[in-house]
Amino acid sequence: MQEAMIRRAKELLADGTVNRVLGWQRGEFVYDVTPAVFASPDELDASFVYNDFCGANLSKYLVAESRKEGKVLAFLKPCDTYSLNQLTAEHRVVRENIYAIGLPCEGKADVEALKAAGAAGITGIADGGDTFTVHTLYGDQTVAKADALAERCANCKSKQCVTYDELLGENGAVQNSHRFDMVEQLENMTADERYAFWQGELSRCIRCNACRNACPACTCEKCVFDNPQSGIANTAPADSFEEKLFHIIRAFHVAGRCTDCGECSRVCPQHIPLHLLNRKFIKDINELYGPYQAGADVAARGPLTDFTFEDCEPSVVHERGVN
Amino acid sequence: MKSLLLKDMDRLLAALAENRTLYVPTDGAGGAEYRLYQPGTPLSEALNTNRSAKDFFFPQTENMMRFQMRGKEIRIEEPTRPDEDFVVFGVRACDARSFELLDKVFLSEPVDSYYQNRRAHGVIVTRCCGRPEETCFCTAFGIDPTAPGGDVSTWQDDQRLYLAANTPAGQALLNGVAHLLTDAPETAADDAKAKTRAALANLPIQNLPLDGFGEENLLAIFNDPRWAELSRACLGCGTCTFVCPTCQCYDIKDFDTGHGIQRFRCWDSCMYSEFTRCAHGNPRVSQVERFRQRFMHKLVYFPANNQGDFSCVGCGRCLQKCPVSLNIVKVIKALGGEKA
Amino acid sequence: MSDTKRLKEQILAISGVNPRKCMKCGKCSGACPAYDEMEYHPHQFVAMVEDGRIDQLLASDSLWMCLSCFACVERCPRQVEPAHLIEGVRLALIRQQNQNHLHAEDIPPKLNDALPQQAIVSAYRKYSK
Amino acid sequence: MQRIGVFVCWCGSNIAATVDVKQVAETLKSEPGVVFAADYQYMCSEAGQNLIKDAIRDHKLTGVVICSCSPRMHEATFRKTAAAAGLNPYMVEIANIREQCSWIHKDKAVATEKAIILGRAAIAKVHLNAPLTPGESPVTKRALVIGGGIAGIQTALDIAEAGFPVDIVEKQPTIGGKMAQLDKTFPTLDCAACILTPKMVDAAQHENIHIYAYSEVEEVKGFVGNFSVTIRKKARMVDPVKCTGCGLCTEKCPMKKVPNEFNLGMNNRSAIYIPFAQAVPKVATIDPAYCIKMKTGKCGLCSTVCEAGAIDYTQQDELVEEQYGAIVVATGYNPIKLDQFDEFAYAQSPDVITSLEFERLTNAAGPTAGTLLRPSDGKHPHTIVFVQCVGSRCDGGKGKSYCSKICCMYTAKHAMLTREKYPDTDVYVFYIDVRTPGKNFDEFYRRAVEEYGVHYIKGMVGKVAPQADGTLLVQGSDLIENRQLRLNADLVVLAAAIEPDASARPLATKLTASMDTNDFFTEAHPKLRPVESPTAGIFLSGACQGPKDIPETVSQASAAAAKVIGLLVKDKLKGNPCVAHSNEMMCNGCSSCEKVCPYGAITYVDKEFRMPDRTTAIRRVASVNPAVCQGCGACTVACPSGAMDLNGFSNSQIMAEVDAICK
Amino acid sequence: MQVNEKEFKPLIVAFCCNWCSYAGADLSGTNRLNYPANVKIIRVPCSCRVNPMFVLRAFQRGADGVILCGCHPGDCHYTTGNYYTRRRMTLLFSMLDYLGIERDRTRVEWVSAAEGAKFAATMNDFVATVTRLGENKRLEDLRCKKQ
Repeated sequence: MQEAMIRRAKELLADGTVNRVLGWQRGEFVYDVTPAVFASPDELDASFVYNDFCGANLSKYLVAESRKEGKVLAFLKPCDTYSLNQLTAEHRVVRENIYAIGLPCEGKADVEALKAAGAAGITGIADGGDTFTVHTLYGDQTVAKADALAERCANCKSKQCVTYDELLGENGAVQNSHRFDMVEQLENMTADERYAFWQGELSRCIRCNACRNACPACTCEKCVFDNPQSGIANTAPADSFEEKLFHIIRAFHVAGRCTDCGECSRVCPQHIPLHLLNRKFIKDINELYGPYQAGADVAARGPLTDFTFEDCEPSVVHERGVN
Repeated sequence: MKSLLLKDMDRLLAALAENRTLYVPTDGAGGAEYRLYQPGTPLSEALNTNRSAKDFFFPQTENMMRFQMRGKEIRIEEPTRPDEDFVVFGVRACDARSFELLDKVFLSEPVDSYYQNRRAHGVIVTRCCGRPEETCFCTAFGIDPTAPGGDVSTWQDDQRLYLAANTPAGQALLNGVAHLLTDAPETAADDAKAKTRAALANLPIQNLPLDGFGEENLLAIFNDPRWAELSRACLGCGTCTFVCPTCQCYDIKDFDTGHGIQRFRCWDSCMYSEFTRCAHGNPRVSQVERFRQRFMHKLVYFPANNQGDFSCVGCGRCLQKCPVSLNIVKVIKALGGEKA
Repeated sequence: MSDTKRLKEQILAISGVNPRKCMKCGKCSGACPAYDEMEYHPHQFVAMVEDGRIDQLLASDSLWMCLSCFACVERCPRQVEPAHLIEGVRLALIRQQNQNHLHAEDIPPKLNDALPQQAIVSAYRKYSK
Repeated sequence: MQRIGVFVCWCGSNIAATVDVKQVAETLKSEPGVVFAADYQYMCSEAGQNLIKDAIRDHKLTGVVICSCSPRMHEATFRKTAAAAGLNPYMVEIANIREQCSWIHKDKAVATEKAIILGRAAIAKVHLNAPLTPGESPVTKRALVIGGGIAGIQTALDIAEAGFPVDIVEKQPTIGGKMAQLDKTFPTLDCAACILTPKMVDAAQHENIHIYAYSEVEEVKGFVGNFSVTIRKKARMVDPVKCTGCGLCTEKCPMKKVPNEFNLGMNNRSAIYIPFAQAVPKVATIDPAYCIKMKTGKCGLCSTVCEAGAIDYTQQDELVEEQYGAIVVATGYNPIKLDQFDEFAYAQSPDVITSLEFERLTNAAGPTAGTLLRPSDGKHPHTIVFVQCVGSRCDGGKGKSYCSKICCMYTAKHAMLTREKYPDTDVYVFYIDVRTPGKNFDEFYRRAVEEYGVHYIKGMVGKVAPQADGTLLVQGSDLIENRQLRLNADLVVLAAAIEPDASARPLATKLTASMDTNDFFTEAHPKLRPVESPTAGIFLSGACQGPKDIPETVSQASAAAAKVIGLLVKDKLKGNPCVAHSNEMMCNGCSSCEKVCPYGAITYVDKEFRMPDRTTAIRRVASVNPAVCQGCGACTVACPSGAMDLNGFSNSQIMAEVDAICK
Repeated sequence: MQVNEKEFKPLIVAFCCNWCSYAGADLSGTNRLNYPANVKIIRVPCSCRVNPMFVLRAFQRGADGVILCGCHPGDCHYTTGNYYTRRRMTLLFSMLDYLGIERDRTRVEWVSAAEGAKFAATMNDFVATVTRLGENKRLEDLRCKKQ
């Protein structure tokens, strides 16, 4: 795949379709790849990489990149194409300045999962088809790829690229995923249990803003939490209320816009399952207002900028069975 | 040097916790963290905690004072300073070194009395790394993980824990639990140290080119065009800053509680757009400048002011945590070569 | 509190009726099939309870002429429910006497073909308590 | 820092009896920013207002907090006061310590404490107030009247007479409304058609009036002075310009078995029809539900006979969009359905009829050509029972809790006319109360009793039972005689309650005009602004606002016209300055706000900005049209970055109030 | 510590839309219908002006319950505002519930300008409900507690 991508990128650079390429750059190790912009075939040859650890959602970089001179080639995974559509719908990117190449995706690996499987001191990772052979300072280890999948990929919502100018390989299909299972499990707990669960999770928050800054839906010119005029600006969880405020408001601001790409949980240094907040809103929206997938359709009206006369009352929350 | 059978570890911790608050690294849902010692909970075997040990002396938020308003009068209240003695057990050499770097900042004039107070009440027990990982590069900054420092250093082999006091405070701590410890020769931990040294020799990140970061190259590095490229992917989050043991920037904020003003300080990050914002605006307006600031500070400004000590201890947390895998090693490798 | 007042409150509590809702339209009496048998008529029941002229009511046979057909309840535009009030007066009287007139098992022998079905059902409802 | 003055009103004893006003003033005086505090008996009085004005000048106040009655009552008053003293009127905030404090609490300590907290919240808000200046918007000098009954006609005529163009939208093929169906009118007994039809013709011929008959309001956009209304002209299948109203088609139409709604279904009409002889416009209409041509494609007889060539079977509904400065609602009423009132056997016997049906039975243009005949057998009725309050003053679900107001008088009219025309009939009227306030009304009712010998019986009918001999057994109580009456009647006439027309509710939604629980339009103030809806630019005429007889309807119609004229003579309207505005530096240009704006007040522009990183960028940013924005604030919450905020109710102001209340 | 229900007076913040519910609150005052003094009303132009931030802010600052009152759906002075409120608050309340925060601390009620009695009854009922729940602990900010 990597070779095909480099080849195609060079062609598009050569024929003038694009003047730069948004992809991933090789790092110190197999897994620490970095999103990067490549302007020449030489740069591509030098460090362009595409492997199982290219999990970052590149669409957010297009907010800035698509406003620059000339067209940018962007390699996008199915997840990233949903985000691009959503950003297009919100006029956050200039779609005409993007040449999107959709990539097939069978799920990305999570290096944390490898480490959790006991691989310490990773010096190399060899792709063995269904397995990874992990070379470490303390010996080799084999881990099934399925066990190393990121959570969001294990519960993949769609392998379909929903917007692209060209596809590399076959387009996938929307998946019948179990992504709401954990949300449902939480819903079925008692309020006390839910409170204990979230208190435990959110109390770890260090307000590093990685979730927000990685989120393709959080592209505000100025976030309310950074804006002293907003009245709720803060940079530290000075009280446990602040953690909740930040995460509730953030989830609310992206409600109906979040494509469930899972970047928030991927980047959280404290491993807080933030996607469970967004998925709660997605699940509620699906159940109360009809199925909706943000980013699936550029022309769709988001559920929070829409209504029907017959919408349920907020008391529906109070009438739910489990307390 | 003292020693203790590993099976008696919990007895030792329980004894330490008797007279002082004891913090130990344990595993939890989000990874290893320093937590209040709970009898029976095993120590984490993770190389490092998610957050560094700097929190004990420089917590993320710290109350500084309160203002009370009665009608149109204002009254100021000093906060009660924490005065309990505590022990942090299991600090790695890198984090232990970070305290020395923080001391240079907070204990030089004007002394930061909040930090000083916490420092005075804390005893640090370090732990020699058993299995350093690929992200480790403390040796690049002259840190020897086999001599982890702190008030008490410890080493460990398959059977025993070896302890040696480095300071009077450390000695006092060991005296308090002397009944659990047996004497051991000074060479008792040598095997453990040798094992660690062998592992260190295989680390992929070594021999970083730090020579070029001298003060004389300040402007050349500052103006290096590669910053733009190096920082291009930076999301501007504060993860690197907040997990870093040596980042020391903070903001002071007033919070109106409804019945008074709480003045507190909290960590700030030079990666943030609001960092050091003042009346005229923000001196560093783009992410390139913010990114450059962080590394210029660690690699150039700090050593220039502190006898050449870099403000990095090579703990590797930023390598592990950066959402887009940017880190100080990539910067050093790109810019650290000898300047003309 | 006078006895009459207490009795009135008891009746209102039993029946759940608010006689003040009555606008004296007389539709209840206009609909009542037992009107001619009564000395006091449904709309008067309501007024008499409200006025506290309950002794008069208790002494009258009219009380027992109501068939509990609930035509008045159905027709009343103000939902005053005179039949429920009448029932309340009857119960108050029975309670005053501190006993039931009849036991449920005493009723079957007393039945005859001329009794309206509604009256029988009503009797069961009342006396089987 | 603001210099704030606090003014605590006693409202006589309304506030002062429950709230320690001195303590409120004293306590609030020590709040930060407060430089003056006073209490006074009636702040809204001239002396009270002078107190405020003097304080504003003497203490150089920049903000004013009035602790008084609801801002819905006197906010406007105090804003004017401030303006008179040179302070921007939007620097005034009201703490509602009457309706929301002194009137609901009994304990003085509790009420005083609450009043102080409400005062603090207002002070906290004023600290963040900024002077606002209202924008101006032009007025479209044209009015729309919805409904072409006597109310709509009168309103339209009055407005037209003042020189402003008016359009009438009437959903029926003709204007005229209910009054056209009436025979005589009380209390003068003049013929309804005789006084109505000239007005209909006036309306049709007036140069300033345009009638959209057989049309409905489809959509309303805009705001006071600038409404844009889409009108659906329903397809008549007849070209109204070509049709001469000769009526030949209606005679030749082979489909003659269509229930005639004008006569309440008591006789039939043809599928192509003109509702009645004096219809305006006098244009035929094809009823597509019955027309053989429309249903089967065969026939076309009307088209053949029409010499004007006016028939057009291909005609489609047409949508026209018109601009108006004001809209008058005159949608009228209908009698309620009586199917649920089994006791009166309305559904069982054709000889139990409603009063409106009675009107048609006595009208010369009605199904019996004006001779009163029983619907069942066409015989002359000898005993007629009128029942009042059928479904009116009815607490349960079947009827309406209100008094329908007009029934007492028209029943007296019916009884009187019957006795006059047919002296051999016995006429009984069962009533609960006879309500006849009004000029010459009670005299009219007494004449029915005294001169015409109508039997008025105080009591209600309990049951009407059709008998085998064709009569109706009416059983009711005579409360005064304390007896139960049983009458054998030939005809029973029910005075059915009246209710707002069914089209009113959806119309109210389109107009954003509020309604009460009975679907009558709500007036802006029940006493002082009775012909205006709370929604600016919407006016109320006739029975859509509440049950009304003709004189009252006409008065209100003219009153509404006067209000409309008062609006249309203005060239510009001062807007509400409490509108949304976008902080362009924070705007993402994401369109969320635009999507939730009910007024289309938000547009987007690409603008060049100097960005914080000192580069220049072209960004798409929201721009609010202050003349169109009504200040609801929906956009402010839709905006994730908080770029959209609302003047007068800003995020920071509301949060300051929250903080002050929760202290 | 046991919370004495009789002693505990919950603080309720009620956001009322200017056109219906605020007028309804005024009407309940005009009709002298009582409800507890610990209900404090904040006037907003429309229920759709209420940002979830305000709701959380109230809890942070010490409110024990937050209620939004607006025009009945279909009656919004601004045509559609309360339809957005309905969706927004449904989702917000659901999220609070999901986080284990007592769902009975939040409520939306439609109160027209004519429903003074409903306003008073709603407030009485809401105060009773929140009183039973006791002090807001799960969405409190310790810094804002009175000391």
